[in-house]
Amino acid sequence: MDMNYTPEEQAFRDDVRAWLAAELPNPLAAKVKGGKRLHREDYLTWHALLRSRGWLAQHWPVEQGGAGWTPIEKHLFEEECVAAGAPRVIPFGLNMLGPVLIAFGSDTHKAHYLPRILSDEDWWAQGYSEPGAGSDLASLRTSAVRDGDHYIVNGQKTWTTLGHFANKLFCLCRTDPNAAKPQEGISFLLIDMDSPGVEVRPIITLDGEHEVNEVWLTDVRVPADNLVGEENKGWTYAKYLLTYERTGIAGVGYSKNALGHLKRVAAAQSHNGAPLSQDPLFAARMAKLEIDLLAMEMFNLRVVAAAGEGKAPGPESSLLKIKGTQVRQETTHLLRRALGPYAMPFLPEQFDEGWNGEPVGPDDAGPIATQYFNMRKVSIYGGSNEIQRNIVSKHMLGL
Amino acid sequence: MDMNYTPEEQAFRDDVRAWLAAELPNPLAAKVKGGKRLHREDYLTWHALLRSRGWLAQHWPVEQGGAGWTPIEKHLFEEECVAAGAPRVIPFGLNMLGPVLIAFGSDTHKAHYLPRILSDEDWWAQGYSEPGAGSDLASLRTSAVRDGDHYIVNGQKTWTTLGHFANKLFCLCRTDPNAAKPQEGISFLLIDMDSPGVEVRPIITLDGEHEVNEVWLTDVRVPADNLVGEENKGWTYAKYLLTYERTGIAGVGYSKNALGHLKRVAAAQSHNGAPLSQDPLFAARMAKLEIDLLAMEMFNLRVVAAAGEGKAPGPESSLLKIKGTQVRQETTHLLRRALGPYAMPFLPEQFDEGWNGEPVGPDDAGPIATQYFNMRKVSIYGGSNEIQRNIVSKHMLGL
Amino acid sequence: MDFTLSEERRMLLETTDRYIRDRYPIETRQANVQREEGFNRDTWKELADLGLVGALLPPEAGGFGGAGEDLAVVFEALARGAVVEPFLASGVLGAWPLARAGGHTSVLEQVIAGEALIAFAHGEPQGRYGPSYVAATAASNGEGGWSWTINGRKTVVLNGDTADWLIVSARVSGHTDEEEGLSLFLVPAGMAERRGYDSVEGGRAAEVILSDVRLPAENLLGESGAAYPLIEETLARGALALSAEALGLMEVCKDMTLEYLKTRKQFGRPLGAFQALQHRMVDMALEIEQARSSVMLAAGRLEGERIERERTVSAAKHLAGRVGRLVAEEAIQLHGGVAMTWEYALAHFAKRLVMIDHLLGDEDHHLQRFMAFSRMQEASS
Amino acid sequence: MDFTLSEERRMLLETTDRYIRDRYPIETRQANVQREEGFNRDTWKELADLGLVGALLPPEAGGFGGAGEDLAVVFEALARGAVVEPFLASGVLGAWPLARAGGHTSVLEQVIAGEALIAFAHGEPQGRYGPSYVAATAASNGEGGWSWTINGRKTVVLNGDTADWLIVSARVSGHTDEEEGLSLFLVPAGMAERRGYDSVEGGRAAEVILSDVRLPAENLLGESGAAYPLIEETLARGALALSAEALGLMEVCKDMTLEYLKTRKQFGRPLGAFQALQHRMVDMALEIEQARSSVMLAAGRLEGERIERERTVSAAKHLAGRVGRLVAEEAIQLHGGVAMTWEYALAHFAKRLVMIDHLLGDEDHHLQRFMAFSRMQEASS
Repeated sequence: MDMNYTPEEQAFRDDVRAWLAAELPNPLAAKVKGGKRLHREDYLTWHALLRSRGWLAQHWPVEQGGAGWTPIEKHLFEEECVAAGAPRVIPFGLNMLGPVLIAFGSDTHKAHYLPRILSDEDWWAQGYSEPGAGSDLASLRTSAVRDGDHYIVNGQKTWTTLGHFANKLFCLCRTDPNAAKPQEGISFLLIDMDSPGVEVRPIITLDGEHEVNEVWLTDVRVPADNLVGEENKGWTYAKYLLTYERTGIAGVGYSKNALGHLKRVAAAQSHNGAPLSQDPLFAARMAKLEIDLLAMEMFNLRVVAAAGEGKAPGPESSLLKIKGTQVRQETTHLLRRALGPYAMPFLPEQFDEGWNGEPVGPDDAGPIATQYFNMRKVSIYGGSNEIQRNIVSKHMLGL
Repeated sequence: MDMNYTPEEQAFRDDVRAWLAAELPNPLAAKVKGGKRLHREDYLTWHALLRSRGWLAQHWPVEQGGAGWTPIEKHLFEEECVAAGAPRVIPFGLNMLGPVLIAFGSDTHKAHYLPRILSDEDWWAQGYSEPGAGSDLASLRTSAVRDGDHYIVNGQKTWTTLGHFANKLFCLCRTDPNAAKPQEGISFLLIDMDSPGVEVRPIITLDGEHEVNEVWLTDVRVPADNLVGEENKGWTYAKYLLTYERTGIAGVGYSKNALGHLKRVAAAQSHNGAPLSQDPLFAARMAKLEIDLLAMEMFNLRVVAAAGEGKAPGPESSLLKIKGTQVRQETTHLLRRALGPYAMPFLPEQFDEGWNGEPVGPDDAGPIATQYFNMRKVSIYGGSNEIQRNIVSKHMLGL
Repeated sequence: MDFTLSEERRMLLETTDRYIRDRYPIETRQANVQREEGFNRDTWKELADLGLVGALLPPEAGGFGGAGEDLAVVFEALARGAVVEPFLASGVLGAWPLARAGGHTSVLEQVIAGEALIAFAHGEPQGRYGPSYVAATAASNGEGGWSWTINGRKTVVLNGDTADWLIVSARVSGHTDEEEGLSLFLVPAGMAERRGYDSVEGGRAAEVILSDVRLPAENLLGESGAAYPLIEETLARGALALSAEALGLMEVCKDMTLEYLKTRKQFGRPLGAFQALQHRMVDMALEIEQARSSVMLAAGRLEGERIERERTVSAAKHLAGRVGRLVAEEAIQLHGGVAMTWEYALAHFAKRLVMIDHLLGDEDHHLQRFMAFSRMQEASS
Repeated sequence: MDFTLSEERRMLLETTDRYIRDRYPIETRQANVQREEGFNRDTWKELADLGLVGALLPPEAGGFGGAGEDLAVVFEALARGAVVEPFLASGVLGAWPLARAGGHTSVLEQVIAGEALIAFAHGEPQGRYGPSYVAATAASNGEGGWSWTINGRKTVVLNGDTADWLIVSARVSGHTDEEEGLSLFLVPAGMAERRGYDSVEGGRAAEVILSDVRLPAENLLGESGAAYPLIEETLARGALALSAEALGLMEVCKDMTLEYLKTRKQFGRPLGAFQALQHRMVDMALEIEQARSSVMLAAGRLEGERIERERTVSAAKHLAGRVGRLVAEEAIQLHGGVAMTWEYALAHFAKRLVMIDHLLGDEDHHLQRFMAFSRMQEASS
């Protein structure tokens, strides 16, 4: 056992760190660190930088234009990016659809779509969730009926993150309503969002922000060539993608960064004449969180290292998802708590770039309470923590 | 709303307190407070005292020789007894079988058994649980087959508390194995433990103590007259008894007393040069417990007061059972924690009356760790906390 | 011992419940929040006309209630509508010091009638939840016929932007965190510089700056330098009101979640048929009963002696924080995505429930306060 | 980065596993506990012959291991049998100070061979878990040819009743709780007055009284007055060993509970089919993974620099306490009544798991220690 990174891994980390220091624009990093709203252009700027370095498609093999990284390298890269204040990579095309096409797409699909994902010519959105389906994908109702060399698609998708920026939608549709099992008879279609009958409606979340959308599909004509893989086998591809989505779900880098933020906020807040960070109860809450995070980092590395040996991430990734979301939620909870009365003032204009009014309370108080509420989502989406527990119970514990 | 006791209730409390001060023998109270083992004679001494005052049958109507108390009076009595260091009343005859006979027994049964319970001529044991049945009483397997004017009973009972002191056993047996539902076809029999075929075997619990037993029943001949109520209706009587058993299950008096003990132990333990009671983390644990107990006391009084208005204790008593056991277990947990290394020494001889060796560590350290382990039982017996949650979910929340 | 409500309080409860059911659906609440003042003056007047402000004050101050149980009943009932009108700011924190100090009866009358608003300008930057932390000063130099000159900065003053009057705490002597040396003043709000803003869960607050605010002698409330007991009493009433509000919000969150679990199906069964969720609902219901008990206890002790009042109020506010977070987070989680949307009412109840922990002391603050007063009680017994 | 075990450690693990499976069933464990010494000398000798004591010590001390990972592997494996033989007392707490101080090689050889026992007589009444709390004194008056005279009382000395040698900490200068001024001595056990007793979960301990115990100069270990770093290191090794043992016990508790849930039926279905219990098992499994990670981290840092060693060891021992309690209590609860019986093996694993929190610092002690060392680390970076 050796818990240290190899010299090669260490060199990789140094390389990433140096590149970020040189290339990541300061104003962009400042927006990310300050919790400002990011716009479409911010993401495209970041993608372009990564593209120029060959690091945009982190989960793709080199031959497809990917970075060809080991799991440990992906982990190191994520950690460095979070620490530097880089935006996230928009995952829908690069980390979700891309791997599915590489594994299951036709040569035509690969040749057509992969370069367009890499070049940001297409912005993909995910059409999985439906109102009334929740974590139960097998009960989905959006239908695709074959009509000559088209499918006619009708239905409604929800929780479509950044769907208002997207020009393409990959979408699960029911193609065989009479299939023996409900998860059979589902197909994986690629839909042009400019098609007649596609309508995107914003969902405002409880923090007052617009990030997710409903997508209404009414008699949308989709060329049959846009079917990925085989008809009625969409569930297989969807599961593959969900496994992918959980890689890195622990969010260790994010939480380490957030813990550092928490410590700074708690040190700056005064409590009974001393910094809040010295209050025995608050300090104990932070220390428990830090211990949980230390342990989770090791746990994550163990799973990452096992993946490097070719072991597919199994139910362990469900455990990491649960613990990762617990740690993220506890961090934003403590951040909120640390602010005391200053968690209350809500000045949404200060999340905009260029705002230079006077904040109420500490400089960075602004987005903290809303982030706490926003962060409730992480234990719900991507397969709720209850679904993850069901998976672990069945596949790891044999119950 | 008036949260104070009425003058009558206050006078009752004063009366009880004065009587306890005058009558409860000091050596007996010292044994109870010191966590010593109690023997059969100790319980009989206490029962005799209560009998002489007319307070032994606390749940019986006056006309049957009971105390005829209101729920509030029962509550006050329990609190005073615990504070004074009185032993508990052995409940099997007085609080369990007695009410069942009063409600469902024949006049002959009442005339014969009730006076013998009151006089301690009979020591009853409870024959409910079976190995393999747990909280699922309906699956019980002990059989009673009619043979002329007798039943022939075969089977095995377990968790029979103080069964080694008992001469009588009230027992659930299956009389109709073909009943439509498993909880039908069960009968409630009264068994003489001197009958041939009754064998009591001790169960040593994880704390090394002998309090519970297995009772093996092999071809035991029980007169048919010993059937309580109707054949195959035993489940109804058993449920009635279980509801009775849960009254007072919150154990408020017990926990108040234990919290006082905890505070004294924590004040006497040294930690970083100061009393442990001033350690911020330990003090916070104790304060949370105290707040939970304060709230539970009010909750208990609300349910007790409602019972006084004739409302039968419903699923609220299940909630009280859950919270009551959580508080009791947390108290013994903190007591154990407070002792630090001194929780480890185990000198079982010091639980015996008259032991006057030198203790290891604080005087009262001896039984604390074993009490912690023993107290694990309270969330298991009398319907486990999981069963209580099922009851609340169904009957209170409608799920 | 008697846990039933008096006839008067039962009527108060029914009146409030009916108003909220008929006239204050969530859409009205959200529309009121969107107004520039953060609430609706007409609604406020209607609620005052129903007697709901008067119920918070004793007869000697022109009200007809004012006991702990009155506060508990009114605030729990208002919570069922997530009412944003300034009951806490004006009816409790603002009116109580005035009611206790005596005088200024016309101001009180207007407050009870819903025609004037008072806000309690007490908390300060760096003060966090400390009840005696006051750096603002009051000098009695009597310049130009004025008796007092106030200087200082107050922070997150609830409804401070729209109040007509401010109750301002200021220090005439002593160190910043001392209990001795505090005075309370009634300040016409126009004399202060105010910067209003929205609160994250609805409602409004303000930063308030007092620069050489000059006041006549009669605007001092009570005896100079001896205001701490009244401040503490006011904060205790506020904390009780918030605990009762939290309780009402918990009940709404629980009821909405139960309803959702019963109707929403997944994997072919109602969500409520899943035992893991059932048991979590039971744990939630149990903790809510504990919170309810603590509110009843604190309500019954509010007018009693100080140590027991502070101890039980802190127990209630501690549980409001601890259980409130549990209930809010579980309600959102058990709802799944829908509770994440602005459009779904639960989100607003849950947000208010969480943010109550940031008003007048959080779970840890009140745990520590409970410990301090328990020690006092043990020392004195 | 590489999380696989080396070939040597895998063999060590397999050897231990096989021994426990074949030769140390729970009945043997219980029989060993019942012996007057609280363990079985023959078993101890067999385990030592397998190299399990030597694995805890470095080659320079006559062993063939001694790294953090060796301790972790051995103690986790031994826990699967709830082994009561004195590995912690003699193999870690006793042998390490001797190994580090150098000299006394024949004593160490006998310890590694399972022929002699050393116990670590360090904790004192009123000392609780304080690592530097030592009131016992060592005077260097050199009377009658002796160099040192030791006086003091040591408490809950593991296996102190049967040890042949004691490592005794005593103070040559400074206040009772100071790190400076401590010395360690090798004391022939017969020179101390000892009162042995059972420990609640099996095993033995003793109160040890040292009255004018006179020792020659060579029985001082290391430099006089400068023993604290070695004491701290010894306690860190002990805490790591206990954390690894706790981990092994957790795995046993989890496995037994899973087995029970799969076979035991209630209401016509296996208990394991009830979702509420499933989810609790998952939470238990998740926390055990966290505990495992913390043990691996601490094992990897044991030989590194002090602050990171203490921080990670305290993190591991904190989780051993926190998760250990969760697992023990849940395992008993999910088993229902049967786990309450002496006869059922689970009870003994769960008891040991709980009582580990009382050895070398509990969950709170190590949380506070983690906080202190984290502050040191932040201050120095």
